[in-house]
Amino acid sequence: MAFILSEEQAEFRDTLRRFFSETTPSDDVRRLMDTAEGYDASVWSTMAEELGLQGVPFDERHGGQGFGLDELCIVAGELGRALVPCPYFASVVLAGGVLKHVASEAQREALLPRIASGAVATLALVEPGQGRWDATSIRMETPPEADDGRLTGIKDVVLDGTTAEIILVVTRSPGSRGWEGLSVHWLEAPIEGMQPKALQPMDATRKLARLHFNGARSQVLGQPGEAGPALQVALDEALVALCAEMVGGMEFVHESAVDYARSRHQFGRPIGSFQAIKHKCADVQIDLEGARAAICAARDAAGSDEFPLLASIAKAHCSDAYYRATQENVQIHGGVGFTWEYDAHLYLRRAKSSQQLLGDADQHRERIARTLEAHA
Amino acid sequence: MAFILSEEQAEFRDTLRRFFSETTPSDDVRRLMDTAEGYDASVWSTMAEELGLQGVPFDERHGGQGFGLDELCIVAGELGRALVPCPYFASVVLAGGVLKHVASEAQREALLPRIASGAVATLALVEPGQGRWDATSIRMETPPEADDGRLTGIKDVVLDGTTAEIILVVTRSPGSRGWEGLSVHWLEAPIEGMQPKALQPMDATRKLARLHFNGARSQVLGQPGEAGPALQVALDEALVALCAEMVGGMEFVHESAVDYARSRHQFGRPIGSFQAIKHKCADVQIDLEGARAAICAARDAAGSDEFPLLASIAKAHCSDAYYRATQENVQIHGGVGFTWEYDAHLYLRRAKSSQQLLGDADQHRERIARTLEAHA
Amino acid sequence: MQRSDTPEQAEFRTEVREWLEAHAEPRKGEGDWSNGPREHTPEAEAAYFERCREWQRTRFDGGFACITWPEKYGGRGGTPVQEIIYGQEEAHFDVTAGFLPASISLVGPALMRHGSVEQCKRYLRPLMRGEETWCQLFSEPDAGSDLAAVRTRAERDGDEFVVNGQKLWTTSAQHCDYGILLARTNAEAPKHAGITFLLVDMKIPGIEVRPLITMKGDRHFNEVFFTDVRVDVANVCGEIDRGWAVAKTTLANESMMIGTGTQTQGTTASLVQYAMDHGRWEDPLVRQRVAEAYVQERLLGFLRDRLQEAVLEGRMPDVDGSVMKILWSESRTLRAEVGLDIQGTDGLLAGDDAFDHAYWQQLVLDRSMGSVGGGTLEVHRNGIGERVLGLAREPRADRDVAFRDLKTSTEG
Amino acid sequence: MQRSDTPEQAEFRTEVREWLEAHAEPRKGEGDWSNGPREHTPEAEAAYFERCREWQRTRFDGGFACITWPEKYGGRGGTPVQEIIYGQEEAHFDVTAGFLPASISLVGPALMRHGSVEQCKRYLRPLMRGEETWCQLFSEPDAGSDLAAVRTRAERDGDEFVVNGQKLWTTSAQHCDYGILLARTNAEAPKHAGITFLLVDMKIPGIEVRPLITMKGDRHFNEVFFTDVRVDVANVCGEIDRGWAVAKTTLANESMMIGTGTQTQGTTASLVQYAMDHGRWEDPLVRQRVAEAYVQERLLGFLRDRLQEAVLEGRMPDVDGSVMKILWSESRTLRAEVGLDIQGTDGLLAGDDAFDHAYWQQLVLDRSMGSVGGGTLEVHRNGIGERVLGLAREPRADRDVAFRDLKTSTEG
Repeated sequence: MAFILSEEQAEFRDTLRRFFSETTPSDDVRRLMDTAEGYDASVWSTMAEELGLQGVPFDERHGGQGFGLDELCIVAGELGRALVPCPYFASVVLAGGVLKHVASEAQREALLPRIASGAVATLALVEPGQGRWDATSIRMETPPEADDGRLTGIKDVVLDGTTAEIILVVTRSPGSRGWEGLSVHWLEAPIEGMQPKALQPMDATRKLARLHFNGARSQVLGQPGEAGPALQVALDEALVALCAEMVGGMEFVHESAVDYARSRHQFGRPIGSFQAIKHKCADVQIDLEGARAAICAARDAAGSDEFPLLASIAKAHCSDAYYRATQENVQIHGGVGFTWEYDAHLYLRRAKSSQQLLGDADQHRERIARTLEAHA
Repeated sequence: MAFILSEEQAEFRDTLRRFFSETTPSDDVRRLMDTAEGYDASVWSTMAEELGLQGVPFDERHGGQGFGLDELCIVAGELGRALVPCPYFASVVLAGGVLKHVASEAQREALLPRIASGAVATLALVEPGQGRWDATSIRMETPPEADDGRLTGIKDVVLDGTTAEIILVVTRSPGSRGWEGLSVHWLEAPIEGMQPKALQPMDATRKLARLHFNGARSQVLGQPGEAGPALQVALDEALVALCAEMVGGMEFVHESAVDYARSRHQFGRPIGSFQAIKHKCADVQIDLEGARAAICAARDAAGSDEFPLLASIAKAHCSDAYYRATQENVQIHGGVGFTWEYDAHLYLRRAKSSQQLLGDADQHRERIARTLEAHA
Repeated sequence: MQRSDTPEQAEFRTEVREWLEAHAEPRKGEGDWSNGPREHTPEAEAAYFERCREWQRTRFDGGFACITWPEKYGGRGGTPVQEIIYGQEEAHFDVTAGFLPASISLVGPALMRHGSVEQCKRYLRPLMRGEETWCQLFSEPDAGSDLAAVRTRAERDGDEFVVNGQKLWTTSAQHCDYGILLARTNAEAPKHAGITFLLVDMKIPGIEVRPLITMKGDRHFNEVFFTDVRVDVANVCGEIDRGWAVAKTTLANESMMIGTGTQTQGTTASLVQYAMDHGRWEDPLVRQRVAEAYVQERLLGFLRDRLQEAVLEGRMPDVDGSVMKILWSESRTLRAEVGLDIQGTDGLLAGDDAFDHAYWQQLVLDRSMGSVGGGTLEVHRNGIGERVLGLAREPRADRDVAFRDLKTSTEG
Repeated sequence: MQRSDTPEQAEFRTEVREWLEAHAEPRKGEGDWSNGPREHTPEAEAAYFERCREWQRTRFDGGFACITWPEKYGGRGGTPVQEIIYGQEEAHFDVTAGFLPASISLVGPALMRHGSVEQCKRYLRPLMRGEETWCQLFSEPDAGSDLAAVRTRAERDGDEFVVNGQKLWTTSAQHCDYGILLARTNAEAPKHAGITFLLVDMKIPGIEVRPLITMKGDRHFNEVFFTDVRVDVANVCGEIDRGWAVAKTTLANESMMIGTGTQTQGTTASLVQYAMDHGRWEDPLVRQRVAEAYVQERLLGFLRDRLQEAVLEGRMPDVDGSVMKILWSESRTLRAEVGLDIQGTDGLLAGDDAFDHAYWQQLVLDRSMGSVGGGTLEVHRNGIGERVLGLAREPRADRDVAFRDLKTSTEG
């Protein structure tokens, strides 16, 4: 994300870019994506201990750096650019965000410092057969109070679900609908009554799991049945961070395509001098400038009434824009672009899977429409 | 439509092309579109009397030529190519088609010879507020049998509704739904209890009217309440003829754009040598070959079970393909393309209005989906 | 997005607002005169043009025209920040100077940078005050995207040039007093090297202006014919045969302006209302498309905010003009299509029979102007590729060749 | 569309059907061996290739390989009509010769048209029978869309050429016995004029084949390295330095074949079933997209039917190969995207965790191959513009210049 940064922010970004290019070059990305845990534990702890990245969005009293969404977007952007396989998004952005907004102060004090210092956390939300990343269609039931928070059911496509030790699970009170009646539970893995099963992901740089709950005990975060509004805020912030991550990747593939169009010659000319190629690059540039502006607009509106709408606008645009950019990158590279050894397909896979993450463009357009309807 | 014609058919097409270029050059199109009736009565009667065009699809015993959908498509294609303002589509294709399929033999004998010899007829189907060309959402009620077929209600966007003397009106039996319970009524204008009001059309080469019914007497065609299936066949045939008309226009604007791209020079080269222009032309060519093939496939399947599906495929494709071709034509022509005096906008208006006629692409895709569902 | 003004900015904003309240009526809605001539008749268009002139004069006299221009030329000597603040405030009032500010910022910088002291003295003040209005005589039948291919000849005859040829797409020429003219003074030189930039009185003999009617029916553009028109060499702006450099000063501003104009009419919100009123809103396809149009519209707005914010905060804007222009054109197209499509069969109508007085039909017809006028979208995509991304230009067949030896359409 | 055969055609169809019933199993479904190797391991791919060879031999011995080729070369001397009928019937059986028919129709016509009598005698029959398999050594790192830019050198040394260089995108090279090679024999001549077409034994020393893994994980393509490989001048096909003419015979067939291959898997109908099973069918957006994909698929089918019908009825086909290729690629892309998108979050998965063993994920990754392999979509759009519509070619910088003086990527 290179769009109106303060000097400190630009320096922070440059530091991260150097750090990831040294610690996680493409070869390491490929090595890590073939492992079960999917990340390099020593890089992960350097990120926490030396750079303090896992604490970026948390208050200092929670072991964090006290930064805002701006800095979180910078980290996400650089992770997306270098395609660093690690549980940052699941742990810091998703679970950390939910804890920040939903948990009680005592729970935040207990959990956020652990995440900030590198404990892996995640959020289990989607359910099998649901087919969409959508909190309002959750069916897993909140257990009765007398029941020690014993959870039953299945959660699907849980990011880093086999490696996370702190797991947050969203359930709903029987009979409730939409954003009403939602609760977030917290449990520590491994735990009796929960089996994680690794799923094969199309984008191997982001690990997925299915969690089978069979009476695992949990504690409710904050007030039972009342997590909805705070959960929505947390998910909207995660949406903006995800968009920043996508734009980080988009910038990389765009630069890569433009470089190739400049240097590759066919028919005695650089291929970038042909309008078919030049206009593809121009279209990605237009998409990219729009994406950056959308993220900045959403980021700057954090906390305001317009934030949910702007977050959805950003995702509706970035979903398709990033994927298109990765396709054009492959197409501009011609044959080279679709070899296994060239990185283009890793970004294409990431872009394709990011389309679904936190809701696809259709879902966000529907949400935008319903917001417009409410104001009409 | 230039796609696999027999020698006789090709000759027929060439005759028509010559005839319309002589009788209805662009200047006449512009003159006629500014008149209230919207067509040249003497050309219209030459079409009927000398060329027998208004009788093309009718049996010889009904004063027709006994040709099939193939020849009807050829006529429609040439009318679309030259953008001839005349009530052919309303009269021969729509009303004539409905009479052929819905009316009793006695009614056919009474009415088809009149249409074949140049009487103007039309079909009143759409209703205000309905917003779509869709027989299933008709609400105007079939009057009780004792009531002399007295019609009450409003029909909207009736093609050539102020000039037609034979007017067919679709109604439904109270309580019926979908394609059930439909009746087609016939009345002769002018008639007490019906006020036609001319509407200003965006595409001035095709006249539109709103008809207010206030007790006008009518006769039912065929059996009351049972017109549905036959009406559907008639509308599907009209759909294919409409697509042929659209492809006729599409061929014209495509040729015009390609000619311009060949002869216009900028930067010391023909503009067609620039990929941005060349690829636009290529894309229209691809659309065009697909459109021709779709029409031929539908035409060849007339009478078979697959006909409705193929008719919808043709419309779903041609709707957007024709409109796109007219836009590219304007864009390739640059400034010249958007002047009033250049014909590009007449075709653009026709293409835009043809998108809605007999149902837009969304409606036909929905119908295709429902057909696939039925066969799944 | 609400920014907080600095104290100086707030003070200026108050000054502007008070002045506007004293001189103009607040904006009311669709019926405002400033939304353009209501009818496409020559009379209505001329009356509208007069009101635009009047407002330009009022603005100038109030000290709010040409805010950033140097005081020595009659400008305010103000900042781009003040220009933006003025624009933000003016948008709340039923006033417009129409095409004049655009025309002024095409002519003014060329004069100030390349014109003689006498030319500046003679022309700048009446230009800024809207007393004398100017048109741009650049495009020709064979010089569209390839603007340097002008064929209109200016042949030297003593102290005069004799001009013969035809110009095209001249905005508002029928209402203008003067024109800036590109004419070929040397056909032996390569294409870009034999052009001269002339200041021409539109009322002198031999100039004939013929309005061109666009596909939506207005008289925005004109053809202008020159037959043995005599122009004094004193009216050369810059140097003889070096007019392309002057023209480039003019062209640099043009696409930016078209891309950034404020769009107050036809926003997506009014589509929502339409769809709800007509029972189309429950169609998820309609909601998707309206949302898509809305997203595009907001993206453009975000970029415009960024651009203005950069200026307000004293940074270099990081948004490219061609990007703005393409997004503007595409978002307008999308909105027009969605707006018309959701009307279903009602969209077949025109004039008073159509919804919103056929506003959406007009917008659909106008879309082509948006994607050709001010440079075609193709030309702007080339610009992004070459200027922003550093991709190689096309091999050029028209450099280093005498203009008279170049291939043109008319020979084709 | 069912056409009625002429009596001769019906007779041939019966002959084919009876022969197929005697030699093959009927097609059953997704699990058929002929749908391709089940796993992307070298062993599975080699085993699949062997089965393809076997079926090619069976076909040839039955008289149904190379149906239209002249009898004097070992073909059936049959008609394109018979070829189409055979293809229609074979499609009902669980058999395929995989890449061999494509490879055979690239090599065969070049040999028959430009090869010597000895070459035809030596190579044609084993080629047709699948005993000796052939790969196409054309593309290079710097010669992709611009195929004539080959840099692989073949230097004359007595009765031999010494070949050095690298080829790329060589389909199935790891399984092939021979290759057709384009090599530069004269770098002083213009690009198209110094190329020679050689027949090369892939087993001789100095040739190294390295499989290239594609983004979806298969070993469809290879890099082939030549180090001092000695090829007898007797293996020149056509004339020395005139190999481009031979290459063009080969290229003429290539894009046509890729565009017209029968697509039996992944048709839109299976998407309907998926959406219905997963409760997505009631979403109108899903129905729209499935219908859109279906329309594209049918359009392609209509064009293919037209093409075949034209041949069956003895007319010139009026469908262009590049049109077919682009429609094929675009319809495949659309189907892939729709197929994956309607799976929602299930689409995030791969391998056995994914629906249809990740068939749709593979198709999405494969789409790029469809829009680059056999000529990029851009090259085919140029082709339609120039060949079909008669638009001017780009100005060429690479004609009439000695090859060694041309700019290339590696210098960039």
